[in-house]
Amino acid sequence: MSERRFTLITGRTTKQGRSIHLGKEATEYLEEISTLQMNPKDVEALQLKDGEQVRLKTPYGSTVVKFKKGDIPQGLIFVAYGGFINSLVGPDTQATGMPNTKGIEVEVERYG
Amino acid sequence: MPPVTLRLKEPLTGVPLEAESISPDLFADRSREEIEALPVAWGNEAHRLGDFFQVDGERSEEIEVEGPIGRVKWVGSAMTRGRIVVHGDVGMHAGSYMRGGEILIEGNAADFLGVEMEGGLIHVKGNAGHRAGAAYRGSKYGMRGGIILIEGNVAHEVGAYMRRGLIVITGNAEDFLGARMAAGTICLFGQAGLRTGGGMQKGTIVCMRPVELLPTFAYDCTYAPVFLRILFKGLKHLGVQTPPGATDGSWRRYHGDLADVGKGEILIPA
Amino acid sequence: MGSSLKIVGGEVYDPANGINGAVKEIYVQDGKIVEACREPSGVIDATNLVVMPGGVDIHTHIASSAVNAARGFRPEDHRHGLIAKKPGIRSGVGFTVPSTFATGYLYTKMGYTTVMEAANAPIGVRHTHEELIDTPILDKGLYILMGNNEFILKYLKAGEMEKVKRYVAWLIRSLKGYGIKLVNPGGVEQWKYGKDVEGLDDKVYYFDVTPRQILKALAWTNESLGLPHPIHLHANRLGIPNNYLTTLETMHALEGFRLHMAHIQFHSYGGENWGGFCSKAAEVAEYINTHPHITTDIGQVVFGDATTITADGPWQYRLYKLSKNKWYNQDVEVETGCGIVPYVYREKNYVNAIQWAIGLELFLLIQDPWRVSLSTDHPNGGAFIFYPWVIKLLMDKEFRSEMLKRVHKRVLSDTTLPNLDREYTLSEIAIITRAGPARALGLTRKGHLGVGADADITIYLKDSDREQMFEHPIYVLKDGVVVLREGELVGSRDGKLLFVVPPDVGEMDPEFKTEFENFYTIEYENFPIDAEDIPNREAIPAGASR
Amino acid sequence: MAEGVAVKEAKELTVVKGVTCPFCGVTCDDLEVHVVDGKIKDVKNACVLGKDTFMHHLEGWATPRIKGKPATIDECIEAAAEILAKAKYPLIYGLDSTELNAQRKAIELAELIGANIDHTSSVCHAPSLQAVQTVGISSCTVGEVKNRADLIIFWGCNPAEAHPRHPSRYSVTAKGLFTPKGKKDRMVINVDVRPTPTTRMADAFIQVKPNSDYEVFSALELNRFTKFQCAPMRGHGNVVGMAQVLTWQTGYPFAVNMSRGYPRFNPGEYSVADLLAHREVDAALIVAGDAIGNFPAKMAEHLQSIPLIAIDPKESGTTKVATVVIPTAQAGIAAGGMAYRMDHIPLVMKKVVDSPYPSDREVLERILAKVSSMKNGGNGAPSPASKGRG
Repeated sequence: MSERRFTLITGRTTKQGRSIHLGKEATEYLEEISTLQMNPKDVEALQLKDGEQVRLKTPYGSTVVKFKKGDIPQGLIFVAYGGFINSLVGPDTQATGMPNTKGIEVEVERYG
Repeated sequence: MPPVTLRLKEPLTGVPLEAESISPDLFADRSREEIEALPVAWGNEAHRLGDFFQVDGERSEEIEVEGPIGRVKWVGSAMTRGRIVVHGDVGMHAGSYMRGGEILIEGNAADFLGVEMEGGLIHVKGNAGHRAGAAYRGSKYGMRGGIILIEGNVAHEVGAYMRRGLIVITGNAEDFLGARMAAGTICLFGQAGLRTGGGMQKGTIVCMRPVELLPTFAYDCTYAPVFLRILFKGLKHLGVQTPPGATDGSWRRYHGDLADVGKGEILIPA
Repeated sequence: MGSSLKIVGGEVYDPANGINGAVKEIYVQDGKIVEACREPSGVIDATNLVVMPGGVDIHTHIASSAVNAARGFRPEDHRHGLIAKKPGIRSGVGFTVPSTFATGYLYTKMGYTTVMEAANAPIGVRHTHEELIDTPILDKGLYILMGNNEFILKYLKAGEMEKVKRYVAWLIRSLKGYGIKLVNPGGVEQWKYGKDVEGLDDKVYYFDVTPRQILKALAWTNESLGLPHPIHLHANRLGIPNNYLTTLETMHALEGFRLHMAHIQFHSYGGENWGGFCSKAAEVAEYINTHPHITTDIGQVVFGDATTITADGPWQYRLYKLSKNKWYNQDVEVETGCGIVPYVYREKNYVNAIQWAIGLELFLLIQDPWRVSLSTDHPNGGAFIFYPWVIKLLMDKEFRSEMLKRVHKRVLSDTTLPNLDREYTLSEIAIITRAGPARALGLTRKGHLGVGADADITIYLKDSDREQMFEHPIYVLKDGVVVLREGELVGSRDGKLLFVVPPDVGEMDPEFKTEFENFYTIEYENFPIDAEDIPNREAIPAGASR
Repeated sequence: MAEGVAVKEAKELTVVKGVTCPFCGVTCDDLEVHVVDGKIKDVKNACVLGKDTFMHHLEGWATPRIKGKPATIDECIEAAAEILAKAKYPLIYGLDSTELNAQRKAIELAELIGANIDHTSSVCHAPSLQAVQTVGISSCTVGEVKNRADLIIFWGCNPAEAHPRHPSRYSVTAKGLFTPKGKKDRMVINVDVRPTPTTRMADAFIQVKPNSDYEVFSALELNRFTKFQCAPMRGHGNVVGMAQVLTWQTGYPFAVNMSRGYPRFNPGEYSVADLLAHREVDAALIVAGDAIGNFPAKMAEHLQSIPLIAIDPKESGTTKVATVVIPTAQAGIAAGGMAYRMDHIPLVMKKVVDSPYPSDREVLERILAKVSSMKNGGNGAPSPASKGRG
């Protein structure tokens, strides 16, 4: 299987919080916010190899990120707060003012 | 009395127009010139209604708006009588705080339709946005009376905090339909989203299709409530066709939300 | 400056100087009342008008972390009373918890020029100052909550009264406060475990001290520091049936000390339970009448919307359970707590109607107006903008009778209000709204129109409808400058912070810094507030220790 | 290091104590900043995030420019004022990483130009703020947690990474009056959809399904058994301060509209995300916050299609595309002021070094003065359906 649906979780990480002070163009920062964490079993199921990239897709857009194995339940993926997931998030706030950035359904596929 | 007709001179694309002056209460006794002079707010600028709309007719409790006016907000807000027909979409807050009369929207209604309305009828042929018939943030109660009839789909928190009145949705609803409802009735023909009736205290939500209930709702019984037959009969008068079988079937009654007062009911076909 | 003006032809009510309606000229120079000035640059013709000192509110909640929490959690409240911006006037919103600019304007529009913010957690005082800076026109002071302060409880447990004294002086000096406030002494500390104190001799967990000890210790401290205002007390058992017994016991326990009983209406209840709820205003008034060391404000209930805001956490939990309205609670480290519940007082609800009547009974039964101040405990009993309505009730027996016909009939049987014929005179109103509170506060330049007083002056149109009269002053002068004319705000200006400089009673012990940092979560050095951070201020020296 | 240099350094070392960290809502006020020759050489007591905030405050600095071309600060201020004075429905947004007086000025400017004003609370904590407006909250200051709490639940938050000193100062190992043994006096539970570094500090971990918090909360009624307090872990900088001052000046904590000359509040309409998604605003001023970098693409798109002013110490997604960029001194480091902790406690932020650029407050003050001479905001029209006393 090369394409699967996941629930995307976002949040702060230490690395993201530290590297942001180096500037938003800084390699460390960009590296951190463009890396996806995935359960090793999911990695296997998608037949992903180290160094490969994945494409995330929602009805609103898509983005390409690196992946790494992480301590995270199957079916969830995690990306640190930052510009990379912006294209996946829809504009509707359900009249709360907050776009829905937690628990978004995304399609994940191997890229390239 | 022929209606007053409003026609947008140029389509609005950016900054929204706030036009609570589009109300039968204000049009009823005014000449065309006086109607044109009614105030509207275009962003931070004060303008005249006539700057944006071609006005035809005068001194009427009936208003026809050639739409779409999806960027015109507060149409018919707080009106007490008369009738507004919008041929097309309407912007936010249409019919909010409304106390009487009727608004017919032939297109879609944006968010905050009929919020905290107290009486009258709002009929939307298309879809309605978030929080139709609900409360503005902080208010203890939403809609306090009257009827909202939506032939299309609705978004989130429709009928939330409702205190009295009736909302009928012939399409589908997104999440939190009737959340924290205090009383009143919501009748949903289509599919409900998540957390229907969450935090509900009293009131009735009728869902004509199976719905996933919160764990804090408990099953009571299966029965054929008389009031539903009366309700459906009433809907017929409003021109709403009830789905076949709905009028004579039996219903499963659940009560909740037990995390709150818990005296609300959700009815689902058995 | 150099500005001067005279007010001529007005009927002057200046009870502090024994002037009761005499037609008299008033001269103002450089913001102060003067004997006379040659060629004043302005003249206000007050012929047929009534001239009084600017109003002084001894107890109100207009600015604090708690008040701001109430604003933020009650957006529905602000759809009333919108104030649009105009040149020189900032915008704002009402209603029971108005925004800061609106607060300044609304008090001014009612002829008030000095107000006392009644409840502030020490760690939140810096916040209060920032709000007060944004509260225009008015002069302001603030009371600091101390009745549940864990340092004070700890010193009391150890019997170290001198330490209490030094600590209180340090708090007032560090925070630029005006006086000592106690709210449900001991009870708020108990609330941190979800409990309350039942009476004056209940022991507070861990500290093993009683409300009685706390009361006496702070009353003694207040006297020995010579602070201008007595301790300002929100007594135990607020709002609970039969609490009048605690109220009487509290006043008795503090005999020999000056004492200000805040919002005494909420403390004058009889009945074993809510079913038997009744008035004990007569008993409480009788005690006050025979004990001249006590001053009080009423905390009059006004029908309609209110927001209850108090440090009395356990009471607010009870009210939340009773009213089923939304509830905000914030426990504050080391010091106190805070609870907020919206509430609606209804004419036809017998408890609310009796509460309304009790307030009026107290106004009418306490004989010495100098010891009674008008308050609604804003916004607990209702918004301050309804003071004029209360004044009409006090001045107009006929109006009271009309109201008695409207409210729940149990008022007729369970209170003495229907039998009270007293009507306040204009002079008495001048006392309970300005001269009296200023005197109780020890503010020698406020509440009167004698030479040397601050030229805060309100001029009213005489109207037999006293509500109209007091709701719409014709002129308001602040520091000698006209800020309101023909009922309209004509300009804004900054008011001052009034703060007390306590006497030097010695430094805090060296180990205090360590203890402070162990209990608190901020640095000891970061706690005091630099006077320079408060741009407009006036230091009020403490008097001689008594 | 040559001996002479070391001596020189020692001579000119200034240690500023009791410094408040501007980075996150924990708002530690015990930092020691070592300054030599007007440059920050070291920071003691801070967490890694706080330390980096100070140590790297000069990296990635923005430059003043108009439409991509270098300009003086004066020219930028003039250009910004022109944009704002002309706008019919502008937006002022950001305002988390700055100090109280700058926030005050931003609100005054919003009032003057009849703008919408919103800040980062809106896109991070809007639902929780609205929950408080609906049912309230039972909460406490962090010192209560330190002194008294014997059970801590970290629910859907990750202080180990987002608020690193929260556990040691307030909630896990902190020793307080009734918790003298620190961690030993407490039970710590972590509830989340995934294990995080915070999980390692906890005695127990409860994993819930994503988006199921509502159901779990519904089933738990915490205060039925004992006294619980709940505190949102507010994030970035001085976002709480902005909510505070906006509330006391306008009555509302976020999503405020001033287009009619007085404040109105409506999340879903005047909130930044909705204003942009509906493409309603016609100009924007972003102060001390990166809107483009953090917003869903559709919203960023609209921002890029209107005149956009960015006031920020550093380059960001927003400054990259802004019409006018005005760099400023970073609040809490190169500009003093006040900040609020996550529990609404105000603290003074010190200025520890100078900056060649003016403070946010000064820039806003100057824009305000310029705009003020150009126009008066708000039309004073009556409110739609504003009702009398109910």
